[in-house]
Amino acid sequence: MAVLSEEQSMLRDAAKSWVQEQSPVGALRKLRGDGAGLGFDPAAWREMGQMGWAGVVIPEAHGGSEFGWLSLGLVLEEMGRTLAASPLLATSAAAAALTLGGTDDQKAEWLPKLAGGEVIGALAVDEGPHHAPGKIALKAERSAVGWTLTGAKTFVLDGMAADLLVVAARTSGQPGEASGITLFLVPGDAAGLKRQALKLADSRGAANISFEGVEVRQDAALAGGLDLLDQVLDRARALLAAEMLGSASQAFETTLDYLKTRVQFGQVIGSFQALQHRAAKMYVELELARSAVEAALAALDAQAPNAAELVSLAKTRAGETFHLVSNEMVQMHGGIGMTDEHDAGLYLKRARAAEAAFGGQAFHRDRYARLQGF
Amino acid sequence: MAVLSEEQSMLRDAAKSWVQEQSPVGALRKLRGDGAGLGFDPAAWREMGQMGWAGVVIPEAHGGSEFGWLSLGLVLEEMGRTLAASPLLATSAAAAALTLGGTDDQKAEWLPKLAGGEVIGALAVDEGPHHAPGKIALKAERSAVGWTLTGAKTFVLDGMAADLLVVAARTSGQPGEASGITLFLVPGDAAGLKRQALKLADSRGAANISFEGVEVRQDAALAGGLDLLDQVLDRARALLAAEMLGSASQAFETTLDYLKTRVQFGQVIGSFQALQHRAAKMYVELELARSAVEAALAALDAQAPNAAELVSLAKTRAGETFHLVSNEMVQMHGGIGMTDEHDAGLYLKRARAAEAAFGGQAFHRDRYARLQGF
Amino acid sequence: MADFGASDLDAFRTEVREWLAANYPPELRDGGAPTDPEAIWGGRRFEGSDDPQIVWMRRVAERGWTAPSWPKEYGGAGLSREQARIIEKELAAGGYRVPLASFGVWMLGPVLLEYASEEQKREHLPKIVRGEIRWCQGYSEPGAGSDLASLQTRCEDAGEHWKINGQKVWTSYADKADWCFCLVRTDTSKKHEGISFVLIDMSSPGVETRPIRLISGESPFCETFFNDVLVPKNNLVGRVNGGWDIAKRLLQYERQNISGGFGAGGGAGGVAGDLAQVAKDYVGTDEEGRLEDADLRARITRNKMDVHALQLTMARIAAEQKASNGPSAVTSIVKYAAASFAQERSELMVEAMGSQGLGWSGEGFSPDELRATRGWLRSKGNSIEGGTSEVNLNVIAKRVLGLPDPK
Amino acid sequence: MADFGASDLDAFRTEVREWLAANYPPELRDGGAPTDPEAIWGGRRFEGSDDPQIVWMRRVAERGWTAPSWPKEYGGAGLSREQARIIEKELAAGGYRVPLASFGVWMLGPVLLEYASEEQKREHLPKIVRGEIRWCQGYSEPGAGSDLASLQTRCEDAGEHWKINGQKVWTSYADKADWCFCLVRTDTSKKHEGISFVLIDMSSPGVETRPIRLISGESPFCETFFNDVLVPKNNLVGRVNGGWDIAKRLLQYERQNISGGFGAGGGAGGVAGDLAQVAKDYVGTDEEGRLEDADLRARITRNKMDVHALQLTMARIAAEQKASNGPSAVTSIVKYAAASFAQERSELMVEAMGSQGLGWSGEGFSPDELRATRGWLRSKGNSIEGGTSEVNLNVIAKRVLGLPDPK
Repeated sequence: MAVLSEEQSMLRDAAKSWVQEQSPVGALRKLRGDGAGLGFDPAAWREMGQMGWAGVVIPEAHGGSEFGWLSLGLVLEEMGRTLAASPLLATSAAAAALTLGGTDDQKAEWLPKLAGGEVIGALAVDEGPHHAPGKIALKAERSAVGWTLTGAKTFVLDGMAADLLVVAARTSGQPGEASGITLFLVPGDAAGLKRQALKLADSRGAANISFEGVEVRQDAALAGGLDLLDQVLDRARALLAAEMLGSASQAFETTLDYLKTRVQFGQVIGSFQALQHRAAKMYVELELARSAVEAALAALDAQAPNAAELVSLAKTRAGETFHLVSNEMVQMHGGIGMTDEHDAGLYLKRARAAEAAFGGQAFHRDRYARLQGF
Repeated sequence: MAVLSEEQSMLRDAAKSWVQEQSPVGALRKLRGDGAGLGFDPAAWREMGQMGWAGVVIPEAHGGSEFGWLSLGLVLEEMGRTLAASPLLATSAAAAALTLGGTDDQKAEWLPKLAGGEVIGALAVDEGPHHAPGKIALKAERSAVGWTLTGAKTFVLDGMAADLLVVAARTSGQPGEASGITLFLVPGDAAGLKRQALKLADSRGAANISFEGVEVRQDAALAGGLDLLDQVLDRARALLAAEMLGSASQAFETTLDYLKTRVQFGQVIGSFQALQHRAAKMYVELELARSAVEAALAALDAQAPNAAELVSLAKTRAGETFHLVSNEMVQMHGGIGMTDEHDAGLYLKRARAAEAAFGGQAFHRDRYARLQGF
Repeated sequence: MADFGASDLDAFRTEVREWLAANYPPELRDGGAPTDPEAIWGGRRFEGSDDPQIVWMRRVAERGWTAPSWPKEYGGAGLSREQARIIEKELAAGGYRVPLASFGVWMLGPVLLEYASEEQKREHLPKIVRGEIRWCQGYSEPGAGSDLASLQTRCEDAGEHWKINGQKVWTSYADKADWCFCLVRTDTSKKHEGISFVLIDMSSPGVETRPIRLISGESPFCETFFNDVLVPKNNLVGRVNGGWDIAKRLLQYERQNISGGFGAGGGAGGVAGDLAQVAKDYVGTDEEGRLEDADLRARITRNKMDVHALQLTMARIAAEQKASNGPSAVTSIVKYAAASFAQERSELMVEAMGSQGLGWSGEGFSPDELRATRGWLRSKGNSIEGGTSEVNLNVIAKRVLGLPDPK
Repeated sequence: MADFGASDLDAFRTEVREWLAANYPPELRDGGAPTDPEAIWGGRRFEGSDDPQIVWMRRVAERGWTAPSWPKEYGGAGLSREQARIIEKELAAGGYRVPLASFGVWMLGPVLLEYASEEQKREHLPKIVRGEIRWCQGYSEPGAGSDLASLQTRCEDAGEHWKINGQKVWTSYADKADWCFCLVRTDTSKKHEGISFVLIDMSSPGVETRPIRLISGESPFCETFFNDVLVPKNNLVGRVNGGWDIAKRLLQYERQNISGGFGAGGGAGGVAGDLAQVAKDYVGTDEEGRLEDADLRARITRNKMDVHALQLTMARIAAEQKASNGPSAVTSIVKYAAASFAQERSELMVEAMGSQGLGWSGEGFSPDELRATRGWLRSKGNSIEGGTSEVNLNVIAKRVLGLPDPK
């Protein structure tokens, strides 16, 4: 665990107790049963807004607390522990797009509402089954009032709930080219925007969204192309890695408890050396992942030049670790771990969904290597 | 273990007892100390010749027994157990080049001598640090008498001892192109041929060989280009895989014995479950490797259409298995395994050298995928 | 059993082929009319049914070909192993539906033949062959998973009957089965030597089943409760407290059966289809036709090679067993390797599909994609059911490699 | 120790920097004249030597900076941890040669400070600081590897002296050391409580050393034999049969020391150099500048990421320990992770070099290539020496995770 400032410790402790009390794993089960389509509980989200979580990475000038990415990561880690559902990650990523690429007017219009949680934001980037920011094809063409957007986005996290979509579009060039990308702010109620709710294995809210000649004003464009998109994505990735670290930590601790109590062959199964070594290896992976996640978040706060590299490292290691731990959680629980009644399956499903979102391990290993010219 | 014919069982048993008695691991230690440069004991090789091993894959019409590749694999597996040194693999591969691509005259000239072990053969293919049959650059140009060869070959197994070199050369095109390759028969004493003995970590005999305008006759060329080369290489690869399987099996058995006798913390260390599971996983790998190796050799005998795929499978799995087992051999022996006095280091060194020869695991995984159009 | 030569076998093959062609219900040809997928398991529910699948089962059963190597007096066909294999192969080669899927044929029958009384054989075996009774397996309990012998379901002497109280878990299809072969405790003072093997009619008063919902959303297993269930005395197989040997022998048949299903790289939950092709479709290829994601390509290739090596191993085991007429030690690796390769294959399948491999239901996902997701989840059970991978490794270490227990 | 503030530390840094610049022998600058590589270990052999490396050691030692945090009365400089770290950093930043490498400073000194008598401290510590005595570690025995406490070297009361008989193994540089700190058995009826910690002059009659040749061809370790070696009574540290606590404390210092060396992804045997660059040089790149062998590229990238994550972990541990003034549980993972990543790095290095990474000696191979081969072999010891990886995992499982021993 990183060395925290006093305000960070307080934030983390507050998040921990709120999450444990107000949003235990049972809350996700309830949402799953409801099938409301948003993927989170609006009342819980209002509370998070009141606690200021949506403003942690938003400048004080625009109504946030400006505590930074490491601080927000602490909150998400705690939420990850119970698989707590909320649009906090997506909203904070949208806020990052504004903070990094918005004009003063754009910021003044949107950031205070995002900071208070009144407006839910989301990133609309990918257009196929795999994360591929370079392959954007959705077209943005000049129109009388500004721009016309035509195309479709897939797997938009919290896309059903979003009031404000940050949409990556192509103003020129061909899919695969680095130049010609612009981010647009698109209100969720824009005409021609159609959403299809996705029922995912991990019960997280997501949508496919089509843009059938959606008109936006001239000032809907943010300043900065693929570079801006990459910076925004890196913030989403680092937050997701923090959340995954929390989920993996909880999955590990639950499994460890089981190892200490389940008896077979007259022994607590945690006394079997083969399981002990596997548990120890999970601990090693968790600690390495924690170091990478905290370093990535700190690098974003410091705007360090190697932040992108550290984010890919963090997302990869959090992914590998959660992958391993969620598999071992099922296996070490044996039959009971295969039942829907037990939480193991929930962590397993979340693991794969979180791995795939914003680039899986293979994507980030490749990106890490490319960033090092390898 | 494959189901064997009576003659195969006899051959295998004869090989086993000769190898155990005449060429135990100590024989390799002695060769290593001598540093004679050939990498094997000529007297032992004469005995192998007398036992008919050099003729196992040579047609009866040319003085061999024509028992086939699976049979020869059995011999090499036994030799692998004690890391027994001989030019049997290289000589048999050269014989394959003649059998598959030679004219009646060429066969009549060379095969009987190869079958009796009087002539030692070797393949000269690679020209850089990695196995890359497609990248051959050594030039063969038309001359008054036939061809002039100019270039250099690296890491030729048994290249110091070879009386007959099968040299892959380029008669047209550029390195990387599939067409334009021809195999040439080059006597070891040809003018302009220079050899440099390599002292390798695993003490196997090998040489770098340069061809400075080496003249060969018109009839030194074999019929068939890269396809022939690939078929010849597949035979060398399958034999090497069989040898590696034998080495890995012995490394495993030696380690298993140690697990059953070494006492620490008042227990035989083989009673520790973590080591038991690792031992069991090695056994699984060994059995999978055995299936692949035997299937590849049988496919060569049957000239099956999927022989190339099976050979890449066999070489990969033998490589992975020997890699794993040789590492575990050192680790499970602890300090004693790190000493030169113990055999673990010999198996470890041989493992990596054999992995690299004729294409490592990464090469053959890629080849396997390509063969399946993936 | 008659001793057949090669030419006799050829004649037999022709006979089988002709009979199958002549007797296959036309409704089932070429995909045919939809029939109840449960029908192939048979059982009381299908008594009198004219579902063509059931008709097919009855015709095959009449010849004893649902259990071809069982003796004729118990309803089998009394055929040799070679002949039985010919029937199996001809059924598969001709694209015929499986006539009967049955724990009775695969697991219970073989141990009844070995351990049961003549009366028990005559009572139960013919009904198994004819698919009249569907059986389930009452082995695992909540506190007895890998350590099966610690089971606690009590079986007490109640005069005319045994009285059974306790709970089983992981009973496959208990809610659809007619009878249950069950391990019970007849002596609480001993562990292995206090276990008996009894046959229980699931329609007996006091039997209750409750399906277990799995992480994949399916419910192929049940919890099964026995409350003062009375079982006739002669439903105990072998001797009282002698059930552990029968239990172990039956597990051997079960493992063979589970392992047999893994040959194609599938296993319970695995989805069909060429993993490489799926990856190409969802990820794309480069100008040389290779998968664009080189990292994923290498891992998929490894898995394909794993599965290939396992298939070769199973062929080798079959050849060795045929040559030696005895079991091969290599069999011990099959379940472990098959489970781990099948699980990895399922992982790669959903990874290749990306976000399309993460759907649960509803729009936005094709049926194949949803099957891949659920198949991936179901495959996690491969290394747990029928003996965990940990137990498999223990068995290899101790029985095959001879490594000792700690002192 | 003085309590320094930040500005005081800045002043101290300036002082150190100036002193080092002023006192570094000019012969050693810029790679400098070749000096005996053994010289940095000091010891009796170098008494009176004017090797510039020895001159440098003596100058630094005179200020107590070879053991800066040790008390002044024992030859140290009595500095704070922050100050000691400044000296370390300035030495590295200025490219100065290490003044003194010493098991005395790293391992023995700290436990003497804690457990030894005043007389023992005054006798041994100053000689360690000044590099006059080179120490070796007599711990492992042929029958006592991971299970160190099963050691059998006998230490008997012989009136004026202790009489020592037995054999040690893996004694690093015993053939070059002047004294040995040694674990011996003073009570054969107990295991841990029968062990004592004694200091032995290696020039005593009856001491014999025999270098062990490793698989890498080097001989950094010895077998050490004690035949009726007489040791003065007051060379026993702590109480008789109380050596095990001292032994364990010393092992903590040793592990810190071994782990500390792994930060750069090296470890004993690892060769320097950028693995990615080596791979590019030997394998080649595609038109996008990526390694041509995509399979190898993915594996090298994994290893680079492993090493990176470990470096970040070590930085985190340092920050946590500084903040809490206490040890971090995370330290337990360092040795295990460092060994396995360093070994994998060495494997990838020789794999990338292909046949050029398999040379042993002679022509055809560059010095870097030969170093890679031998470094790879040497790295296999990383997961054995100073506590095997198996023992590391046991420790994590039991002490950090609280998993129980079997009943």
